[in-house]
Amino acid sequence: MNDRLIPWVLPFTVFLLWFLSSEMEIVPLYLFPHPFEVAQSGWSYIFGKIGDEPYAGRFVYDLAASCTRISLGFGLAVMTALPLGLMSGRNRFVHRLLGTSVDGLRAVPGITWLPLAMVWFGIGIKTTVFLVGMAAFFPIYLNSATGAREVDPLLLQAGAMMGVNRFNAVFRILIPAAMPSIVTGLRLGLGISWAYLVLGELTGVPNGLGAIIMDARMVGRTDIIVVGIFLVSVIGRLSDLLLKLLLRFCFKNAL
Amino acid sequence: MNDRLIPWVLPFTVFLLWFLSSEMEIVPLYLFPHPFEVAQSGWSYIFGKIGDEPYAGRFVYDLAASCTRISLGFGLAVMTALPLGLMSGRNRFVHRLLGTSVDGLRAVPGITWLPLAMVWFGIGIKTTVFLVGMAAFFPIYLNSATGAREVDPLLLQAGAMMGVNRFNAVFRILIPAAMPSIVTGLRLGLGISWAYLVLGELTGVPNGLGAIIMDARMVGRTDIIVVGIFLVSVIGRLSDLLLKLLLRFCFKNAL
Amino acid sequence: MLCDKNVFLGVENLGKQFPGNGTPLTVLENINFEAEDGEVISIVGRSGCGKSTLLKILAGFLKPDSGSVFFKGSRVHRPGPDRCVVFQEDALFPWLTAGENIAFGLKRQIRDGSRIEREVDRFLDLMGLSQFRDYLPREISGGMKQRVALARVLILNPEILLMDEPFAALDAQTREEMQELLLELWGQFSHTIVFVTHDVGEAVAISDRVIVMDKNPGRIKDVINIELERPRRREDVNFMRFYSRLYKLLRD
Amino acid sequence: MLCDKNVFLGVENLGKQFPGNGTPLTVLENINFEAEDGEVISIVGRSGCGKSTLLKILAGFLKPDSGSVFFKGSRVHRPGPDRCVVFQEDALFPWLTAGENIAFGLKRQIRDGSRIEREVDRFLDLMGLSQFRDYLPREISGGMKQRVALARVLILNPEILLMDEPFAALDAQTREEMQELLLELWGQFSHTIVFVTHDVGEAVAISDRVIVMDKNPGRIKDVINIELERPRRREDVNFMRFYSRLYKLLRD
Amino acid sequence: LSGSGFILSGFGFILNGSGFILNGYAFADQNSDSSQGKVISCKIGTWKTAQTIQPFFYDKFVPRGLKTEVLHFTNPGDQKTALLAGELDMCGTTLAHAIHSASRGQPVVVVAALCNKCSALVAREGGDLSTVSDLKGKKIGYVPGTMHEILLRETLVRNGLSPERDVLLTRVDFFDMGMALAGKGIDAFLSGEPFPSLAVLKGYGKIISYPYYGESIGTINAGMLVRKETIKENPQLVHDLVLAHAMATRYLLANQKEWLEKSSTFGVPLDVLEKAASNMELAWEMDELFISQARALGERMEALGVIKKQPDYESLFNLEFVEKVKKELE
Ligand SMILES: Nc1ncnc2c1ncn2[C@@H]1O[C@H](COP(=O)(O)OP(=O)(O)OP(=O)(O)O)[C@@H](O)[C@H]1O
Ligand SMILES: Nc1ncnc2c1ncn2[C@@H]1O[C@H](COP(=O)(O)OP(=O)(O)OP(=O)(O)O)[C@@H](O)[C@H]1O
Ligand SMILES: [Mg+2]
Ligand SMILES: [Mg+2]
Repeated sequence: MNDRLIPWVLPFTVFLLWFLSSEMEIVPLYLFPHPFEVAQSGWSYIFGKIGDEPYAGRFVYDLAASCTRISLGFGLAVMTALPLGLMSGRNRFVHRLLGTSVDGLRAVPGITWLPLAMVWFGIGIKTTVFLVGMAAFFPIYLNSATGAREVDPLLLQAGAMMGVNRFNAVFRILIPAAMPSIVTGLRLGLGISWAYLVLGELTGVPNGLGAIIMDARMVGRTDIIVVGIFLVSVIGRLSDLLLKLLLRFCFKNAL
Repeated sequence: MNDRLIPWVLPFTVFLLWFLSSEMEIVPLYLFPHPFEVAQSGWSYIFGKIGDEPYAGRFVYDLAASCTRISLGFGLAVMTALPLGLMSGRNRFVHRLLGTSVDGLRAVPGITWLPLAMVWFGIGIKTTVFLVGMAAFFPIYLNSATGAREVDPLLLQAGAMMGVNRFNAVFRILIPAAMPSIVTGLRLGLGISWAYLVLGELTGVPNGLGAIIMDARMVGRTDIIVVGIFLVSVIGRLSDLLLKLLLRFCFKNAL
Repeated sequence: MLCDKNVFLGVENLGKQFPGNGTPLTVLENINFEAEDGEVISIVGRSGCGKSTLLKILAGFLKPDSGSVFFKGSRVHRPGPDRCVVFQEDALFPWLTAGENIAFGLKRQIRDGSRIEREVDRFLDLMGLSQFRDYLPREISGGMKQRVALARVLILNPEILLMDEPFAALDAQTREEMQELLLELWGQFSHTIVFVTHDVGEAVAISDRVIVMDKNPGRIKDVINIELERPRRREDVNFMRFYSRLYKLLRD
Repeated sequence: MLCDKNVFLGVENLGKQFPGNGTPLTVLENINFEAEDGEVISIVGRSGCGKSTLLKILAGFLKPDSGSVFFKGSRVHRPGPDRCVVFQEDALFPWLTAGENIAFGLKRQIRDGSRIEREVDRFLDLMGLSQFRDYLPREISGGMKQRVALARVLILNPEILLMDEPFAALDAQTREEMQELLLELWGQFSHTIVFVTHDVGEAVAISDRVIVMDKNPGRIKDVINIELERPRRREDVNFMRFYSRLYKLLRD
Repeated sequence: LSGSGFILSGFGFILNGSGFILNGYAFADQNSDSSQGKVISCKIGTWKTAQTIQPFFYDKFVPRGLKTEVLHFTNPGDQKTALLAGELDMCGTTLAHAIHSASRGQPVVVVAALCNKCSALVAREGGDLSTVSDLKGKKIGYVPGTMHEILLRETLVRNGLSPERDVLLTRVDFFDMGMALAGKGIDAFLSGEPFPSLAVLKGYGKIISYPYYGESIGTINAGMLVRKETIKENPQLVHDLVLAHAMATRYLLANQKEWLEKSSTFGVPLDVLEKAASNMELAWEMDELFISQARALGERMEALGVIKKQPDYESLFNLEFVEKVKKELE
């Protein structure tokens, strides 16, 4: 089989099953929409003229808004989780200081932060960015800690001997050497950022892919929800590829 | 400073800040409750008599219910994500087959699965378990794939030469050798299982820690939400420790 | 030539290529030799001449591109506990103690826990490792690790022992001790041994026969029978003679 | 004895212990020696006698428990590019190509890109690695790796070169080539070299002085001056004499 | 609070530190004296549903110099938190939520009604359920702590069924009710529009009862909420908003087509809304009857244990603005 086709086997199978079960009405159509109906809603959402239908034509604006929020939230998470994770992987004191707290907080449902975030940051983009960042924080933190812990001390010694100071050692040695783990963390973090976008856009922002999914849920528009799932997974996959590309560009041994 | 105290520095600092800002009413008490009020609500929730107050005494039942659901969901995730992740780490075909789909689905918000899950599984524990398992799937999958990919082929050859068949090699060599990554994945997965519990318990189940948090949110009981955050983080941390202990017991080189 | 069914280990017209950048790299070409039961054969050659590759084919880890390996009359397809390898690199399981590493292969063969215990004890004793039974690999020195690696395959009582520069990372004294230990064990168990080394002295000290390999492509340059009584002494004139002869062969 | 300010490298009453299980393990005890500028000193001793530990203290990676190391009159505290180490293990940065590994240290010292390029080219050439500039460490053979490791410190023009069994994993021929290369470079740059080895031949071949160490605890057993003209030939009778003398010293 | 500290304060620090970028519009708009001629804007919170649509029309009716920005929520709890945090000047709320909040001593005041009715008890189409009493032994979906829970219990009790013993109440999120019913997870639910109409039109549900009982809770449903301090500090603003609310309500009642069309831009098909329209009553007026119905609601809530004590209804409901506006409009 052509190698480039393999990734499409699974999505295609799912589509086929869905199509057949819709055609044969195994599941009633009011419960789960027909693929063509979903395709139509999707088309209208992406290419329609604003005002024609409830969700028509909003896609570009939603995408732009969501991408901004994701970039900010994910960026914030990287900026905090990566240094803290690396430190906690290399330094017993930081590990003990943060470990318990982070491990506890990891388990806290994102949605419970919403009321608190609203008190701290008000409604609007700051709360959104906080929630998205919060979600991405943990996988990045934990994976970079694992990565940093397992860096061969010999490499750090070699660096020190060649005149790398402690600060530079982080960028020149620690991060490249821990890269496979960090990449896993970043990819998980980016994925979960998208997944938590709905929470971030639940309240107080007028647009965004998360907002539209929640709107559709509120009015029971399953077709739009499926469109949302589809779009978010495509965009999520694209952003994952982008991240990988970027990392491969910056660090040769990253995957 | 006493080593055993370090992990408590942060929680204590936060508590102090909270206490002081409550005492000085920097944030109005009706907006964010006083720690004592939260303590009282927590006490009533845990030790109160059922019926005394809205949430009194429900804790043990909620805990038992949630723990069951978490165990089932997390167990399901481990049983699917671990083998798939290991396979995709070792086998290019599986990797190509699953990679794109999994990376796309990772980005899909948990809540959008709810309508679909209800169509597939009806309401009740099956849907809850599915959602919890879905959340835990991705970190376990991705981390065990990373771990498996980086196992030294020499160890597998050594095993084959000593008469380990392919099936046994997974348990005797692949898993132990990939353990540090797998542990990170399992810990992230367990954490996120707890975090997704609220979603799982949003619909169709009568009790549980997630259910109570969502009920409290619906009626705006910030004190109960804070109690929920506290309990979930403590229980999350405990389950994390339990997991680590279990893994250390089973595999010596795991952390 | 069809390999004679009565030959213990037969290597026939073996060839192996690796896909290089563009043109495939011929690593082994037209390798032929036979080994009798209980013989010690050394393979010497410069770095990169394909010694490890040959050994991996003998073990069944790699498939040759042409020719084949026969073991007791049947073709070698896959690895198995009758042809055990002591690797060039450290290949102990880092999560198992010395004792558990030694028991590992045996557990695949027999279920009887107490018999496994006894066997492990015996081999720990033989290797002088009794004290270190419960140490993890990272807690013991390089020489000890190699002894564990040797013990974990000897305990399986393999018919052929394939050793890939097992003592290269050891200091001269430890290395000689290990050579003596190996010969002692060989005296007891009389396995067939195929021993890869780049140390000419080592080859002369332990082998019945030394196969000298050429590089680019890897093929057999010469085979030398070491007709020396055991135990051999390095100070011996005959030892020196073989040593110089091999040394010169390799140099050219 | 207070270390004479004029001594190039001075080691004084050095002692080092590691916390063992319960009782601390004394690894080094009362180590004293001096090295002149441009001298080649070898340290030989059995596995575990503390050679690597001593070298790490000289490099500044480890703190001694007693005594101190003086370098050009001041105490050694931390690692630095004036005292470079070629490690026993492979310590190249796996994510950098051969060329980038060699350029790594130099980039910390100078900013001028084209000068770095030129220097790297020069050292690649010197090491016979020009072809392999853009290869990652995992794509080149063991001998090449050690040459890159040597080049990446030589390019920094360190005053002392600390080498921890750098050629142990190489085959005899490659090893001798590397020894010759080292001496050639030493002829050009005349660094001071402290060379740890367990190969007695190697020690005799390259050193002005050989320090023989004892084990448990590690201390200096003897110091032998190798009064042989360079280039030295292994077939030489005097070479053999020093070889046997050292060999016996180690054996006892 | 288990060590949320470092990360939270770290996040907080960075978020607030970069406030210049992110703030943009967040704090630019606290009310000042509207007589100064410059445009001030205020924020209103509401749901994106047909029955709570009035705030989207305020801009047509507010005096010059005042601008409104509408933020939409899915949950009354979040809305109230935003109000209390000063992020909103006014927001919609269900009366049950307002009573709950006031009984906990929070400084909120209901200044106008928002809508009435909007509830319905729905059973599965084609099933053997046709009256409330058929519900015996069935599984009914509800959302704990809401108006609809109270109404459901009221309905059951009035039909001689014990909510504890005779039926099985099941927690289901609002938005999942339809799915749960269609998927046979539950046999009936009591929920707000448009879900009942949606169920009917899609063909999996039928309405078996509207839970309105004039002599007790009646048809009251939701109101507009402000902070106490807003009334004290800026009564003019509250007045302007209530006036706009009243005029918007009257306008929409008079122009049902526009109401439903605007509503359908929120995502619900127009035919569903048309079907639901008769069960949705936009409102703004409040009177003593309204308050007494709210009292009845409060009593049910206390009996159920949702609240521990009754709120002070006098300060929870402020009829002043409604009465003044009523005069002005006449
Ligand atoms: N997996 C592989 N892919 C491509 N080339 C390989 C592979 N394995 C080995 N080679 C090449 O085959 C040649 C022989 O390698 P091999 O490891 O057999 O040499 P060797 O004789 O064992 O050397 P040494 O003494 O250094 O261990 C080398 O040129 C090497 O680069
Ligand atoms: N970090 C450490 N912690 C505890 N013990 C150590 C540590 N490093 C070395 N040792 C012990 O110190 C002793 C000397 O070790 P060292 O590595 O210096 O020996 P060596 O002479 O370099 O041996 P080799 O020739 O095998 O490299 C050994 O017994 C070793 O177990
Ligand atoms: Mg080899
Ligand atoms: Mg050493």
